[in-house]
Amino acid sequence: MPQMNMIQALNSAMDIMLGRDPGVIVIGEDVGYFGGVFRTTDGLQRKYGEHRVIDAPIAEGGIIGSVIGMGVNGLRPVAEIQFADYIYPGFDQIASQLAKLRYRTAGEFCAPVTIRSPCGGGIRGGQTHSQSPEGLFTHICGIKVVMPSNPYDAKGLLISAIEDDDPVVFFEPKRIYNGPFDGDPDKPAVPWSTHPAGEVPEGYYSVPIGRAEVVRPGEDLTILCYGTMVHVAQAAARLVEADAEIIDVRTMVPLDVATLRQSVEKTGRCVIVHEATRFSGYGAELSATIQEECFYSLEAPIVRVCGWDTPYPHAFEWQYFPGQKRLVAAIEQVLEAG
Amino acid sequence: MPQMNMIQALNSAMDIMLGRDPGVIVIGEDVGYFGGVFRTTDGLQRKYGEHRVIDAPIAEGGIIGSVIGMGVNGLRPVAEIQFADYIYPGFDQIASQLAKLRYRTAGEFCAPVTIRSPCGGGIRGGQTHSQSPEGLFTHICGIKVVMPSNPYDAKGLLISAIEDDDPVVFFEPKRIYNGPFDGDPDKPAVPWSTHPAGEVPEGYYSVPIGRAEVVRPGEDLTILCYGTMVHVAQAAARLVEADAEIIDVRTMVPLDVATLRQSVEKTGRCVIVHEATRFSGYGAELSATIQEECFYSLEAPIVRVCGWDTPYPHAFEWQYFPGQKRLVAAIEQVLEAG
Amino acid sequence: MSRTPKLHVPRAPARPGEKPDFSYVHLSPAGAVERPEVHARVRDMSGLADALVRVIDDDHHAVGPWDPHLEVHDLQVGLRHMLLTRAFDERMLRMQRQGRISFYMQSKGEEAVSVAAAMAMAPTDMLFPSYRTQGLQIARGRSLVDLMCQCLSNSRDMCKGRQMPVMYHWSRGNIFSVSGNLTSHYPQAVGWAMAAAIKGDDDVAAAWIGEGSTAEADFHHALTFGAVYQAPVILNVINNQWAISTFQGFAGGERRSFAARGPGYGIASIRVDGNDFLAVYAVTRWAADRARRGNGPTLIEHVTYRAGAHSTSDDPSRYRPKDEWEAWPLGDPVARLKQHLIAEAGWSEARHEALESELRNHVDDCWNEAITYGTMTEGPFLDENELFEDVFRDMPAHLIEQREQMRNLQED
Amino acid sequence: MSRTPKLHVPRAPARPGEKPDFSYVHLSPAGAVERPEVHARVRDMSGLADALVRVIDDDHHAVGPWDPHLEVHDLQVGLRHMLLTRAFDERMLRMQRQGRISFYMQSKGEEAVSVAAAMAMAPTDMLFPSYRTQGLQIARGRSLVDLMCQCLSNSRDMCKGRQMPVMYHWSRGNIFSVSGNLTSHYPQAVGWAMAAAIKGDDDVAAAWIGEGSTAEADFHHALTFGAVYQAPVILNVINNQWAISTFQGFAGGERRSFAARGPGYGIASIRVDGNDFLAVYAVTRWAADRARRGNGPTLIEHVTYRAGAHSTSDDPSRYRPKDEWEAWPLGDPVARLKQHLIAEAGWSEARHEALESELRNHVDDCWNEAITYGTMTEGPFLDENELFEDVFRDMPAHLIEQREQMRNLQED
Ligand SMILES: Cc1ncc(C[n+]2csc(CCOP(=O)(O)OP(=O)(O)O)c2C)c(N)n1
Ligand SMILES: Cc1ncc(C[n+]2csc(CCOP(=O)(O)OP(=O)(O)O)c2C)c(N)n1
Ligand SMILES: [Mg+2]
Ligand SMILES: [Mg+2]
Repeated sequence: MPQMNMIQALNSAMDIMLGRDPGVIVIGEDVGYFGGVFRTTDGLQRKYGEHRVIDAPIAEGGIIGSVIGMGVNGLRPVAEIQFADYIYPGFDQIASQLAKLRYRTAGEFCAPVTIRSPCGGGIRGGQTHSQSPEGLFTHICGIKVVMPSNPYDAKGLLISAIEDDDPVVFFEPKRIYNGPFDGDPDKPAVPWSTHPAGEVPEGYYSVPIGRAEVVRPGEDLTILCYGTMVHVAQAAARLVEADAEIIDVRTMVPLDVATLRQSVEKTGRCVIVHEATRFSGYGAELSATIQEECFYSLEAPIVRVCGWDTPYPHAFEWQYFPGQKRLVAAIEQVLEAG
Repeated sequence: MPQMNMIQALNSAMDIMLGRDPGVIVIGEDVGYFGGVFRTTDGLQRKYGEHRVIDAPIAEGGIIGSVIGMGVNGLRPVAEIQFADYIYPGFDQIASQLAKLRYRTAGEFCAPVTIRSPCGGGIRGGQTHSQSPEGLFTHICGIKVVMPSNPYDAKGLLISAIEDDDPVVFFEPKRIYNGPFDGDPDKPAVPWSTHPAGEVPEGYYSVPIGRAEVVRPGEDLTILCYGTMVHVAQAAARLVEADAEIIDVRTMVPLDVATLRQSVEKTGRCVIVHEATRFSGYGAELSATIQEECFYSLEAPIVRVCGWDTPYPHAFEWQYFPGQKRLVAAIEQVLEAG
Repeated sequence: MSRTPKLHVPRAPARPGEKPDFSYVHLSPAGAVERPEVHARVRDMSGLADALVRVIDDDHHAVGPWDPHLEVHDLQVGLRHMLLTRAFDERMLRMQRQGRISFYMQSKGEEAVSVAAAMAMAPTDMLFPSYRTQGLQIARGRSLVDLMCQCLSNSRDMCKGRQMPVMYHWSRGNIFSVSGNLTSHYPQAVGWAMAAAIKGDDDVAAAWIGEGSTAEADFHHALTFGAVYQAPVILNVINNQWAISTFQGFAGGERRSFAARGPGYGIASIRVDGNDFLAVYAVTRWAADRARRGNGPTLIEHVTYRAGAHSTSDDPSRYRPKDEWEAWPLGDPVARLKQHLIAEAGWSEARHEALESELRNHVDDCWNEAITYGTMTEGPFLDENELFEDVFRDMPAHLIEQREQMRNLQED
Repeated sequence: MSRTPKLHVPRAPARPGEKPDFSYVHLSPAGAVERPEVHARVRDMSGLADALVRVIDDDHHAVGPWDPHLEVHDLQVGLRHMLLTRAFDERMLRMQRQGRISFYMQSKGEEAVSVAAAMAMAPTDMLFPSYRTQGLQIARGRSLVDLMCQCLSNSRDMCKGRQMPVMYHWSRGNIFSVSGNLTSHYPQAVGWAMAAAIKGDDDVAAAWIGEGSTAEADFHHALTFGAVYQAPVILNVINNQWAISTFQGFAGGERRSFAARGPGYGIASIRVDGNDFLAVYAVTRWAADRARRGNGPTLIEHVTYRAGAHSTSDDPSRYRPKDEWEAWPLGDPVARLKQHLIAEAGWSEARHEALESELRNHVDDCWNEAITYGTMTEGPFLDENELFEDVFRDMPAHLIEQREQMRNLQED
């Protein structure tokens, strides 16, 4: 099977969908001639033409506003927001329009739009190239929110997102574009070709939206994570004595509660980890849900390990990043408790 | 003591601050000559002039962008966003700029801006005049988030917000502008003059940001609420056998964890109620926090009673609104559990 | 902070108790403005953004190069649509005052803007309405019963009770959904038009906003994207002088017309007498032809006056002279088309009155039918379980569960 | 979807491998553009938005009504600032390539835009910079060591390690903070200026963005608020032809100049040769005087060329001809001022070279000092506990607790 990194896998997903469906178009800042600042759309304009893979003015609100109109007119646009930190100028179009169009028209209008955006830190990007704003979008009813943790899922989920008749906000953890990252910045970079999920079929396939994945089965505690943190969690699990079950949430909305419940009912202990800031982050929803669903199974308080509640600082990203050490400490705390 | 409804109390807060501090200005759509669509700024332009109480173009992003600049230039602007549902065009200026300016300049620049905005439903306003987006703002580091539940607090907290050197987003539950509302739309409207918190001193006083208030002490369970829901919770508490402790959270950020902890450690049971949609709402943070802080005291799962995870529907607002019936059911569930 | 403030703050020309003053409205005589070819270059028509295209002159005759030379029949149809719009508005306003509907927004004084535009466009062109363009619906033949059912949130409400009154949509009639969020549909219309161009379709999109709404970000997004991709779209600004309580100066109208925003983007832009049915028709047709030929977008400012309150929640006597409308120099669009028909096409006061009463009866009949599908207080009602539908195409687990919770509670 | 697409998609005039083509750049001869009085009405100067104000002619002489008649001393200071800016950029670029700093953005080819503007304004005027206007800092006398320490995130970093390189701020020097969010400072500058006017101060604000950034919503917000309140602000657009990989046509530059956006709002607007130090100085001074007199905002488009890569993360050879800068019709601002000084003020190649090497040495000295305050790899380092400061003025409980958590972990 071919080896792809996450960028190639995402590129392949768009390539396949542009090929299969003439209604699919790709639009964003620098995505056309140049192929995107992360090269995710490399070669697509050459292959499908400048009417299908379109460079856009630097106006995130305009991009999202216009792709909604395109969606209403029968296309399936894939919009790239260059960095998740720059999605806010489009927030109103997402929250007030994209998310609510089907509802307010009782299903008469909808816009099957996918918004892709690289998120997360660990690339010395400072506070405007490192954010993980997924939590905000999960509070808006009417959009699906997805974040893959590996090339295989990235391609399969992006194809599902493009095919979905509902709008999908698709976050790509840029720290793992080129290889899995276990949270240790001093180790040499690992390419995806060394990872089983770097094996990505050339052709069409999809990974369903709405399903979490147990990436490591275990008995002693459950670690809920997604994106880059899936790899950090795996590394941390190797450092502790315990037999951790690691779940890659993958789809923040809709959330696969059943898989989470099953796990925590078994383990009775739960650590939630994400790179986004903690206060009112998505981890709060996970914690509240687990608490509601598994109260009688819980043997210890659920612990959240998250980015500190500050902007992402350029110089202190490794103090900020919820790395192995913090995760190990949390795991030990949860195991010792109760 | 004079009786004020919430609009008068808010008006009085601005009046006093405009009078005390020549740096205070008020700006927003229709706030000047007209005095605001809810009349909250009534009379202020006449009193302080059109340079201090300023009608603005209909551009929430422009209003917030410009008040940041005013704040940097030494003023203390109070911006009104006509409905909380229309705050999103200003989301980028709030999340990326207002919230982060002090941090990114290591304290060299800041903008002591207050953003007031009426929120919440129950006024047949449909999905664009009923939202409670406070949860979103609580996930953004660097802004304080406040929602009063009565005239006394409204005035005292707004004065604190205007005096605060940090930016404050100040949500006003419009359903209770004119009187407390216990969730029963069929009952005749009750004016604030019948309520102790409708007694509002004429002059300057403040209510500190960052402190929750126990509005009803009790032993059997804790109800966490804010805004309109404080009154619904009080009504629901009267309908059940139990002795509920009701806490008005008042300040979403910073959260008064100590007061919450103390209560739940005592009661061992907790119901969280807000009008905003449930998924990833502020209630999730409250639930996660309580779970972390009071795990060993909890005798039953924490239950959230919230707006359903849909847009606010015009015709079904009373099915949507988390009213007494739902709250009573949740209280009973929590009391029976465990 | 003791020095004299230098901030310029726009002032309304007249406030309650003062004499109406429309001296700021720049007028051109009927027939005076040139009509460029539809494929003319933008730079060769910059005057159009400041002039005022008018066709009906003071003697009620159609004059000048913008006269669309419509058939009498079409003029009568236009008049009928405008009268029906007004009759509908009047009825709904009354119903709101009686508490039968929760809210309403009338378009009184602005009927020509939407009716003439809808008639000038092709039926497959997509319209992105604002909340004050019910004339688009009526001119496209929408049943009044449907509109009324929406305002009643009753069992036949197209929005299934999810929207406030007047937030109509009509996919079969190619009319998009009215949004409560000002200007949000402007870039959406441009995107729709871009998609038409991508697909190679001939369809044109058109959108309407008020002059106050031009200050929103989406105005700029729409103009930028429209200009960059030369999208086949008509961007209409209805300058009715007021945005709730703030007069048009607060959106920047003190210095330049709203049409004048367009040429700076390289967009063809026209300022038109919005109360002149013929002028609105001609200008819209010109813009639609231009777009269809691939000559790109047009920005049209319709100069008109909001004769009524902003909405049923508003009381304009608090912020403007009560008699402003009477002083409005461009008159009433209905009266002007009527006079034109009398002057040129054998129309008469008697026929006019007969038509008015026919339409009023029609509106009454529609209302009586609409309420058989339910009112706010009497059934048939919508199924409240519908509250959970259409958030997503397929209902996810958490919504199924919440619906269940609601049902259980109802049963208690 | 089988029909021919009709969407207009702008095309860069030349891509890698093609011959540079700047025929689209509209030029005016030096001295050819009229200079209105500073209090002139906007409508009487609309030509300025399409013309190109230039002062230095092909023979290096200053000509025409916009000649600011600067003292030789001031010209030499300007040259020095530009050369220092370039030397600083070169050094920092090199340091980034060597991994000493994480990132850098140079302003090569655009030095006149910021240096001349800063010199034309009063020291109490507030500047809202973009990431490519380091010339503002240098012209206002900022110590290079301070700038370098910021890029190094070291113990003297004014941002305390919280920002990527080049995101400077300088409150004492009246320079606002560079934001990573394009255009966000534009309405902030207008608000700052509104506050000055409210307070009755005489200060003017000025802000800079790239031409690509004009598409953002905040451009429209700034122009609207600036026009409505006649704020004393200068809104600068640096049209350096490229926005990362997209040429200026994607921001709407194919049809009209960026200065042309202004007159439609009623804003005085000027297009200026951004590589002509004298022209930028003159135009900025004119705009600042205008603002200070209460005549409102000015929009200035500086026509220039981004000679280097967008940033150290960028490789322009993938999207534009390698030799584009050589073909750029407006030349190099440094060379042009130098030639002017040689032609008119006794400057010489020898003095120029001496100055260059003096400045290079100065930059070296500054660097050597800066690294004594720490580098990315060697101390002194910032205190990492600082990470929790300045989120709020006073640290709230949850941050105190998180700081405690971090400390405990470090101690393990
Ligand atoms: C984004 C947003 N901000 C504010 C409002 C509140 N609002 C509703 S209508 C209106 C005035 C609009 O005026 P204008 O655009 O001139 O349209 P008109 O009512 O005159 O037709 C305002 C401020 C809104 N609906 N949406
Ligand atoms: C809101 C936002 N969107 C996107 C970006 C990413 N970005 C950084 S610079 C840039 C290009 C800006 O081009 P221009 O405004 O012409 O300035 P120049 O780089 O040419 O000086 C882009 C797209 C950003 N920083 N902020
Ligand atoms: Mg209006
Ligand atoms: Mg540029």
